[in-house]
Amino acid sequence: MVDFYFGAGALVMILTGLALARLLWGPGPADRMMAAQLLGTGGGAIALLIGTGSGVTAMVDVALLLALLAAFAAVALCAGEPGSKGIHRERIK
Amino acid sequence: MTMFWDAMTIVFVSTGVFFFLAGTVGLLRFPDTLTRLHALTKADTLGFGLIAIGLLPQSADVRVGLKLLVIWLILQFAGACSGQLIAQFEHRSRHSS
Amino acid sequence: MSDVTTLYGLCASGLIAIGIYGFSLQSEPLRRIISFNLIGTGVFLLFGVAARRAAAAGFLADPVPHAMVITGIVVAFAATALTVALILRLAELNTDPEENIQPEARDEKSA
Amino acid sequence: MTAGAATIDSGALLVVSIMLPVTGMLAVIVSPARRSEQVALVILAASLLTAVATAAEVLRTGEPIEYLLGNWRPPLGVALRADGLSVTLMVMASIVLSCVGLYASGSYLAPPDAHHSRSRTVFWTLLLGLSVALNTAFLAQDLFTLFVALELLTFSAVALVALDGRPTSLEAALRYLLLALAGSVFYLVGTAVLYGAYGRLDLSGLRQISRDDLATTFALSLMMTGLLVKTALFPMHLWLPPAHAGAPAAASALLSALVVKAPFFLIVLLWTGIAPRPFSVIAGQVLAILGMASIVFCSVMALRQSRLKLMIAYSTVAQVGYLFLVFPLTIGGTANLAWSGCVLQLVSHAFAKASMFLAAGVIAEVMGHDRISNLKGTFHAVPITLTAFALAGLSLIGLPISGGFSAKYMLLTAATEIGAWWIAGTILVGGLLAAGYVFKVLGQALAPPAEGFAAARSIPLHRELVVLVLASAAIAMGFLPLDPLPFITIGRMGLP
Amino acid sequence: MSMLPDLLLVMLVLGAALWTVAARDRRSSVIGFIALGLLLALVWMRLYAVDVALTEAAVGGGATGLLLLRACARLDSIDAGKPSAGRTLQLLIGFCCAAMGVGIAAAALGGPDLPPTLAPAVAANIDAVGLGNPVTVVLLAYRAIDTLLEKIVLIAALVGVWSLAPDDVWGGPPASLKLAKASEPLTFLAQILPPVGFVIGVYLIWNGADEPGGTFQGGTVLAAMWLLVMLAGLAEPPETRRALLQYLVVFGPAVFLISGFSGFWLAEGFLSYPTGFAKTMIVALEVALALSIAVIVAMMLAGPSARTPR
Repeated sequence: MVDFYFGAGALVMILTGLALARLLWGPGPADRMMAAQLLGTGGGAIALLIGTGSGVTAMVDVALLLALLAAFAAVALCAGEPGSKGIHRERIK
Repeated sequence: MTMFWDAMTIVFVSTGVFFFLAGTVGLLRFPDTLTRLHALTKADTLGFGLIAIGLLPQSADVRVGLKLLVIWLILQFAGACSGQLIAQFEHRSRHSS
Repeated sequence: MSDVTTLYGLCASGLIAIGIYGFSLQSEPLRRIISFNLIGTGVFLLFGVAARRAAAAGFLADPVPHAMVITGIVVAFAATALTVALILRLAELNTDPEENIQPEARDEKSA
Repeated sequence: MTAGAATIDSGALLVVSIMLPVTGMLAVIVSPARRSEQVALVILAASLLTAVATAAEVLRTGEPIEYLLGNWRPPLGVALRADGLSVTLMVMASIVLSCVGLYASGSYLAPPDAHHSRSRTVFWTLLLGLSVALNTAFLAQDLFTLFVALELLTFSAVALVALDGRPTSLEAALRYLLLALAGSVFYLVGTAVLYGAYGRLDLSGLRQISRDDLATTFALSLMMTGLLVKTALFPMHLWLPPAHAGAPAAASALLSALVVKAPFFLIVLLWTGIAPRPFSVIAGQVLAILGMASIVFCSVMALRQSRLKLMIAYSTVAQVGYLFLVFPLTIGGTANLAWSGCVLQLVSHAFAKASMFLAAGVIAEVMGHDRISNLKGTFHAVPITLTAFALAGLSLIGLPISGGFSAKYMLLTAATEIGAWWIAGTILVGGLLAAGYVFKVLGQALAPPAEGFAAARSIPLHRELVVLVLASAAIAMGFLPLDPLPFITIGRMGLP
Repeated sequence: MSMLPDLLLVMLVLGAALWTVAARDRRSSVIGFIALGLLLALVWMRLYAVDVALTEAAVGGGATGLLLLRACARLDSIDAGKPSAGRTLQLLIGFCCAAMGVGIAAAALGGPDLPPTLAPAVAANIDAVGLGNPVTVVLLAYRAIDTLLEKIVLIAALVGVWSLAPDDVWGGPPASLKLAKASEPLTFLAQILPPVGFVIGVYLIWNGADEPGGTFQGGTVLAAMWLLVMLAGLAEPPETRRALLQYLVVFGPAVFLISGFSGFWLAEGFLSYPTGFAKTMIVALEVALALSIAVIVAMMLAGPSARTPR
């Protein structure tokens, strides 16, 4: 079973890695925000699989935190996009 | 009995990984942002859910199992909201430029 | 198991090397502080590798370095926050030279 | 049983000397701005008393004081340890901090026409932050705790540099912060490697088991490099002059007198405590060569400056260079004399440099600028301050009778006795160059004032007196006998 | 087979690091760094350091990420980056860094066959403290001084951040975090997620005594949730001169200090805990510290005052 978890984990990792590369190259801000979402789901899945494989029960907590922060990161990315919160723009207006 | 649960885990996790595969393929192949968004949020959230269900029988106690479900719920909720956010963002930036 | 720690040890060294490269070549302060964080991450990973190699007494890893890494991460965060605040204030001063002259006008705008 | 009680009492002194300023920091944050100064001054006075009491205890018993925090024995726990050298530095730091506190009290940071509570609260909080960091650096016996102390030192110092909020100060602060962070991260790499090799980071333990192998050598080189950046030795000194010159005078005094000394102290800890033999010899030579380069190069740079504060800042790099000459001099039979010279240089430079920066602050306020070429009439306006400046200058040059003279004399004697003529020569050249830059200022300042000269602002007497007290302290160090100081070797492991 | 995920993970980590350094624009670099933080959480799990994994996820992915992203948004209108160094210099420095990496790897991995460890010492003394999580025991008992000083470092950095406010707005609230493009989904998220996050944060703090988790992880989650509410515009950052805020900032460290000094009378000295009460005291301490950490982290991210106090 351990091999299965690790294998599945490795596969998800490859897929997440590929998607991540795509999004980092992606043209617009929306792609970048998707990267955050992806890291929540993909990262969470990898954490669960690898954690189960290595017998670390607390991996659920890591996955929990990753899921929670993925939502936060999507919002943070909104905050980081141009025009969303430039103090200078705000003053010049 | 463990055999049965293990088999269930293998089936669900494999299906989950398949959905991740689908999501990634969609992301790599689809032409524009909104369709990519569609591929990613739907497929990955589903994939994660399946993996979580697959791991349920393996969880050490009820608490761990419960947490697995909570994670899935959070991801679904966050996925829905951030999907909306991203779509709106994209929409506005298209119309402003 | 030692193979895995060797692998992560190499990863840590790689992170440090990449971080130092970025830190010494980049001119933009924000990029430099990110590179600093890369070096820091590599160093913490070195602690982690040492901890894993030293697993004993029923622990899967030595907990003392883990505690140090947590402290280190907090300190690195504080450093990043202070640097970013400095960068932003400097940028603000460089773009608005009249900054300190018309506080009231600015206030109305941001209110 | 009574003996046990006595050690607990004296150990508590070490805890108090770190935790008193911590308490002060927290109190300043929650107290209103107008009270922050009083709170801080009370804490500084109490810290000074604690430091003196600790020194008295060490001197009385002739033994170091040791305290196990939480009663956990190292390497699991962290020990505090006060020996002759560390209490000397603690007393020095407390004196300088208290004097700077007195100087800054009253009107200095609170011009009546501006919102002054910002610089007030920040200054006093971070002054106490420096005090926490310095005392921890002098007492803690664990490489990781020392790392945390170094970071606290950096953050407090950086914010002090940026205190006046001008773009140039902020730029200097940013450059300082980035380099200081690079320094700490190098230090931390070495710490990680050492933990991997030895599984412990307590100084006394590492001292006993340190081996001469690749890991140890590499780790120590990295740590020392990091610390050299922080202490601003040539050629890693470029961040220091703008940072020290851009800060408000009171902060510059602390930065030059104290902040650069803590990393030097850590280098001494590593070099005497952990470094294995063949490595320490080579490292000692390298450090001394860098020290000599600092002395010559930065003295020349100081000579070429047109602004007073920049000149003093370059002089700091040069004077810190003298400290590094000690390493090769400890090889021969004159080790004790060399160490005494080094410690004396450290302490007297702290007093002299603090005095000089504060004097520069007074001069800048009185004259309205700090261009050296335009200082005519300064003596006329602030005679006490200028006297102090001259006394501090004597110590920097190394003219008798002054702490600087005794220090350089001891180093010179030690150097000639082991035939290190290159070190002896550098000491003499450095003295000549220092005379050049000090007299350049004095020559201007002693000249009669030009027609229509008027002081821009009058200076409260207590501030001028503080400057004089610090300079006199630097001079007074010269009355110590020119023999090895027995006090600094109490309990110092690794010193002869 | 068991090495495969590790190998992939290392490649991903190094890839993200290279991206972070080499990316053309600032924002991509920051996102590479956030991705790296989340990947590192996985690495820490593989090294059996779940406490660190949680910290890395909360800080690297969450707090530092938001900090850097907001900085990007604010810097956008300012500078476009300067020309980089010449190719020869790049190669030279690259070579030096590679050599350094090899040196560090050799020094760190060439250690003794039987690595020295403090794990037995931790295990032998853990019963005296009575907690199940060895990392928490190290942080709050054996090396409590580091943890206490770390809080002081945080406070010094916070005062440093605050000190960058212009004189005339000192004591006022930081600039509003509200997103210009705040919208319904965001508001909805900011209403639903914080209660969940609050529970998770409290759970992490509470759980930290016996299982992975602890003050900083929990505190950061709490801070993140507060920030989320502020980003959605449902709350504004408080004035930095507010007494309540200042007391919250010093509350945790003050409790730590008092409990440390109480050791002189109640136990065997500074920072030691009375037998039998160690666990109670440590859990109480963790709660107090987490509260302060949440406030400090959130205020650090919000930045210095930008508007005049009322």
